[in-house]
Amino acid sequence: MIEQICSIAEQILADKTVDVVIGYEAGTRGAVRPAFIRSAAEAGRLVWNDACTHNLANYVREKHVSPKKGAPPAKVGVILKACDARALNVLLRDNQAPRADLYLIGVACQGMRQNSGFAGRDLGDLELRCQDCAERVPAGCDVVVGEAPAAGVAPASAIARELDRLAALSPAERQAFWDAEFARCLRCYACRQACPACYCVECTAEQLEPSWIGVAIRTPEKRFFHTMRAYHLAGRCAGCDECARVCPVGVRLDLLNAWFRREIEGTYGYRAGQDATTPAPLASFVPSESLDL
Amino acid sequence: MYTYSYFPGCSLHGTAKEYDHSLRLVAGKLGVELQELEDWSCCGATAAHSTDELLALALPARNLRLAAMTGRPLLAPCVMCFNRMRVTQHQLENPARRQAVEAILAEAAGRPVGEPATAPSQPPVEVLGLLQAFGNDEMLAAIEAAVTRPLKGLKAVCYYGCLSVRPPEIVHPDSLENPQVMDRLIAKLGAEVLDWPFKTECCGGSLALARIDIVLALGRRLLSMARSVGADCVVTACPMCHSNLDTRQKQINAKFGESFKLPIYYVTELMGLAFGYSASDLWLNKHLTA
Amino acid sequence: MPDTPFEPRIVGFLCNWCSYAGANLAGTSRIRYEPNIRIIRVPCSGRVDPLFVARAFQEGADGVMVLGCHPGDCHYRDGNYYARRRFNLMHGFLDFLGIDERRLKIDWVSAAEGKRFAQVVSQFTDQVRDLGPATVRQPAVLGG
Amino acid sequence: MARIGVFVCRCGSNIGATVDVKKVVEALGQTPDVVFATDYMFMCSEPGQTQIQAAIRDHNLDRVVVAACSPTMHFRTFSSAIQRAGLNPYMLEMANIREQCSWVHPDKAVGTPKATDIVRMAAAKTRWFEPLYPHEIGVTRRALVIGGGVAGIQAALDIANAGVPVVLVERSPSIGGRMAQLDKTFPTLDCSGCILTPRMTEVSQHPNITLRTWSEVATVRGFVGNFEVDILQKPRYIDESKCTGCGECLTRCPWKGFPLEFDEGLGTRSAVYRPFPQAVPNKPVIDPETCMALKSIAEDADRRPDPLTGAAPKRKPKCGLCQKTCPREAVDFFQQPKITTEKFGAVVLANGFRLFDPTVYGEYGYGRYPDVITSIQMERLMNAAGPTGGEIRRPSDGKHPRSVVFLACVGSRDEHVGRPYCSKICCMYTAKHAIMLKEHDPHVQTYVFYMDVRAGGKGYDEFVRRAQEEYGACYIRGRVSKIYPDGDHLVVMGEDTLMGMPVQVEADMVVLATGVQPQADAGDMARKLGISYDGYGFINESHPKLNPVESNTAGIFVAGMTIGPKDIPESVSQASAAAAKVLGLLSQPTMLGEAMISAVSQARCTGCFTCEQVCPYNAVERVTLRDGRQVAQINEGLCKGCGVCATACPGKVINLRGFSDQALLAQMNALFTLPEVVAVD
Repeated sequence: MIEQICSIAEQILADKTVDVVIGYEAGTRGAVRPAFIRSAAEAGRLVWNDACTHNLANYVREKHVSPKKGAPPAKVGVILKACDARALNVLLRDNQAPRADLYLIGVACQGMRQNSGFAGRDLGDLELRCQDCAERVPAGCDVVVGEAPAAGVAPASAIARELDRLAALSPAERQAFWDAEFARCLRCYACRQACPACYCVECTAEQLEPSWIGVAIRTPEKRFFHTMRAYHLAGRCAGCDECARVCPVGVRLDLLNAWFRREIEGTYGYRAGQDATTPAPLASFVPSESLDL
Repeated sequence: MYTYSYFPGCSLHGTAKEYDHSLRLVAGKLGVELQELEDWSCCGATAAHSTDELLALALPARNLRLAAMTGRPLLAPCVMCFNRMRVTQHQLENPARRQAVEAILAEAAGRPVGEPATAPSQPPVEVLGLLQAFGNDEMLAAIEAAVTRPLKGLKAVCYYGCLSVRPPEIVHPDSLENPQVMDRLIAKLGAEVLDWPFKTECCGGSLALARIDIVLALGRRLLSMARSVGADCVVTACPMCHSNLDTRQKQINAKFGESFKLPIYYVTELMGLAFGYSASDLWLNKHLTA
Repeated sequence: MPDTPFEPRIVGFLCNWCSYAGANLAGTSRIRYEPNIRIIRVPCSGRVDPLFVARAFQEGADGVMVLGCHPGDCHYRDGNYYARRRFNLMHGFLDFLGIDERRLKIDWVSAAEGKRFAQVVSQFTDQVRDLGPATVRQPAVLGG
Repeated sequence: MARIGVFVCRCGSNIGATVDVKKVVEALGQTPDVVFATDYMFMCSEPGQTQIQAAIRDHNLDRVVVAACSPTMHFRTFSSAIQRAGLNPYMLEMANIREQCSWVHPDKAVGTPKATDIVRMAAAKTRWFEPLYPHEIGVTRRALVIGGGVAGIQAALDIANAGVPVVLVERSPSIGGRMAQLDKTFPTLDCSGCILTPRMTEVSQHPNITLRTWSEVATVRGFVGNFEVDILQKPRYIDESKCTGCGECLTRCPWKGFPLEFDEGLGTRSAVYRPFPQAVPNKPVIDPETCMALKSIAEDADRRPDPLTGAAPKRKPKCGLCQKTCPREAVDFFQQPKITTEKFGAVVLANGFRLFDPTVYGEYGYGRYPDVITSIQMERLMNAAGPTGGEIRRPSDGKHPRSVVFLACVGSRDEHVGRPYCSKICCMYTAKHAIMLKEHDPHVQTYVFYMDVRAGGKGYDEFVRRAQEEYGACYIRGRVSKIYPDGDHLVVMGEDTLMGMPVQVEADMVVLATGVQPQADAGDMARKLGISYDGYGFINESHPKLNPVESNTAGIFVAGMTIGPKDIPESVSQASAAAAKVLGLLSQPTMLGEAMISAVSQARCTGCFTCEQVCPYNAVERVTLRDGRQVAQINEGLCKGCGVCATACPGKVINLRGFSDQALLAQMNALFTLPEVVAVD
């Protein structure tokens, strides 16, 4: 598989289809990290394994790929898993990158493993999102490497079950659960940095006017930050769950986004990133639909 | 074809026995099964609903509960029974009233108040009158097919009275002023159904005993109109209408110097005649005007 | 603090053309209603960011109302259609975060519905009063 | 540092009786940035406004809060007052402590703290205000009038006579509307046609009026001063530019006997027809439902030109007698619907009303008994140009009726049929019918079943009395429960509530005084224009008393029955009023636009264009900055300030001026961050 990825990267760099290929390379201490390959000769650096969890769609926006301001926009090749491809669709719809400047290399994915790439830590189960994943082959790519796993993996619904568990609690119990989660938050904004859909020029959390959130690092402010972030991502979060993965204190941000995804798909039949054209569900309506509280 | 819980009520067990009898005959012919509701009691018409509001609800509620346990729709051919049942269902949508009636029923059944008599989430039983049960397209086709002796040449007017159309938001008639369901049914029997304007006018109803003068005057109006449009007979589905027009016809003639001789038939009786039963099969001799 | 009965603090976002006018009609008709609501006038229910509501709870509101024109009657044609979607989602999401869904009321009140405005406000106020104070401002676990 | 002045109005006792105004002033004096607070008996009065202006100068105020009534009532008053004192007119906030506090909370212990909160919240909001400057927008000096009834005709003539071009759009083949159907008008008994037809002709000949009959308004875009309207011209199948109105085709058309809409089904027409002889324009239309030629063309592709090549049809249409007859070759069976787009600065909506359909009252037997008719049918029977040539003959057998019963309030003042309102004209036209019937035939006896006689107006009550006293109409106060035929007459059963008796009247004919209701598509039309309407479909006035002919969308005016029931003089007055408003608007080449609109902070815009997706007015434009970024920009002429974009923007980079995130957050936070409210003794 990696041979195929490398040869594609080598070829599109060689024939100038793209200026840069964003993929994965070996990092320090056995970890894997995003790589920006700018010449065909370097293509051999690319790796593919079950630690390639990062969502590279996050890097296609111009500021990451064109270091020089004012230079003509770079043409970018990028390696995408199925969830990453959905996230990229959201970016395409939101005019954050022109499709014509992209060459999408989809990789059929067997799922990423928890802790993989961390030397000295036990290899865990599949990531929760991968346990739940029903879509292993990315759609809408220029080329797809690998094949869907034989006998499709039945989604484990690990996240869905947790949503159900919380839904069955009383509001007070749910508040206690989230207070405990948000209490750990450091407001380090790692979640935001890792998120491909968090592409605002200036995050609302840091704007002075309007000042939506106080600067204090207290639970109410943190709760509001995560409420706001989840709402801003409603209908735009494709479920790569990078936010939850990068959180240094393990706040269950995946649940917040999953709640919106499930609700929006159930009520409005829309799945974030299903394509690059359907308007966001919160930016559209059907006159006859009901207010269903 | 259909199986109904059957609620005859006092009329069809007494003064309108021929209605019950003819209904059972034609239902058998049409493959409609009638299972008399076990342990049924008074529907509360007139006596109860003019004296005590809660009693007037509790009596039908008891029967509705029995019917709900059968899981079958309930056929109440007497229009008064039908109307009481439907009104009760409507009234019990109010939770406070429902609670009060539940308490009465529980007390009557010797159970502590609050203990439900049946599974609480039982769907409400579907209550049908005669015209609802036999007036749908499917039944009309069956009726047409069962006719062996079309009532050719018989000119009939259909008399619906008040209770089969009022109150419209509870009874849901096909039309408040000009209903058609009985007209269509009788036409299937081969009779000529005449249009007349008094389909839903008042017969005097329960004033039959208290204010005979009013009942006779109203009866005369109805009969005169039926006669003036050229009817040979009046068809009804209501025992009270029947009684006021049939039983009182002689008195009307005497009081107003009229000479009415208009037979008043139950819908089921004309069905029976058209299905080939004889007048004696149908106990038509029970009518006073023939 | 004296031992006074709990009176909920309620913020109401009212669209200028229908619901705010409905509230005015309740006033000109002298229809009394529960006084707890504090009204914030906005041009359209489509202007009400659901995050205003989240923020109101964070600040200490016990209940929030968002009232707009009836669907199809928006002064700005589509504004309340967007509001409907946004609040359809936010309503459930706040509940998911532990803010009882009965603390947020979304409804449509026209300029002609002064009486209904009073009813909706009074009913909601009673409902929130029964729920007791919201605990968003004083979280169970205090953070760092 | 803001310098806020707070002015609390007592509004006589309207506020002062239930809010302790002194306490409110006292509390506000301790609120951040409030440098001056006072109260006064009537802030909106001349001395009140002067006081505000003096305080602005004396205390160097830069923001003003007026705590009084609703901003819909007096925002403009105070806004212009502070402007005259040198402040930007948008540095004002009104705290509504009357409609939303003192009038609904009669207890001072409740009203005072609530009013204090409201004013504090308003003061906090103003801290984030900034001066706003409305931009100038150009005005198209042309008006559109929708509806060619008497109101539309009057509005069009008044506007046109002032020298402003008008397009009058009417959806039926002729202008004239309901008034053209009437025989006489109450209470003067003027002949309706005699007073209306000269006006109709004037419209058709006016150099400033373009008449567009058989046309409908399809879509409306734009905004005050700059509307862009698509007008749909339905095919007449007769070329209006060639037709002289000679009527030759009408006489030759063999397809006759179809009910004529204008005669309310009592008269008939041929497939090619004009609704009535005085129609304007006096040019027929061909009805595709009943014309044999058009039907044959619709059914048979060989009779149509080839849709691709445009080649002539292979076969001729059937019939085609009119085409052969027409000396001007004006008949064109292949005419297509045509949409034209035109620009207007203002619109007058006068699309009239529809009469209640009395079939829902089964007891009256309308539709079952031919001699139960409606009042508008009675008008046609009385009209000399009507189906009976003005002779009153009943529909069943053509006999002259001798006993006629009128039923008032058919579809009026009845909640059961969803029409609880009074239709206002029925009492009067029924009295007119009673009088006119007697004039036609002195042997007629008339009866009127009524609920109340409502005859407010100049000469109106006298008119009804004349019907009773001079013309012998028998007025019976009560409703009718049943009408049924008995032999060749009808029996009307009802109640005389003054006598407390049931009554029964034998009638040769019954006339139902059907009420007024909005057009079936009134809601669609209102939505096209972006104006609001009530639960029935009548258009809401901007203010029922002070702006009775303005809708709540700038530049769109209303007149006549489309607002609610009214008679001819009222409709005409409203039409002239609307025309005056239009002329005022169009008198200047430019006007000031809306100031409270959205603005994009382009430095922070990511160019996702969610705003473009949600904007109801297509007011978002894409611009490319010098650094190559594509970002959003608001077209100030198109933006109406709904703020949907500001809410939808994920990055919060759109500011709705006057209702910014910051201002609204400050207003809300003031409720929670300020100290407990003042105690009341």
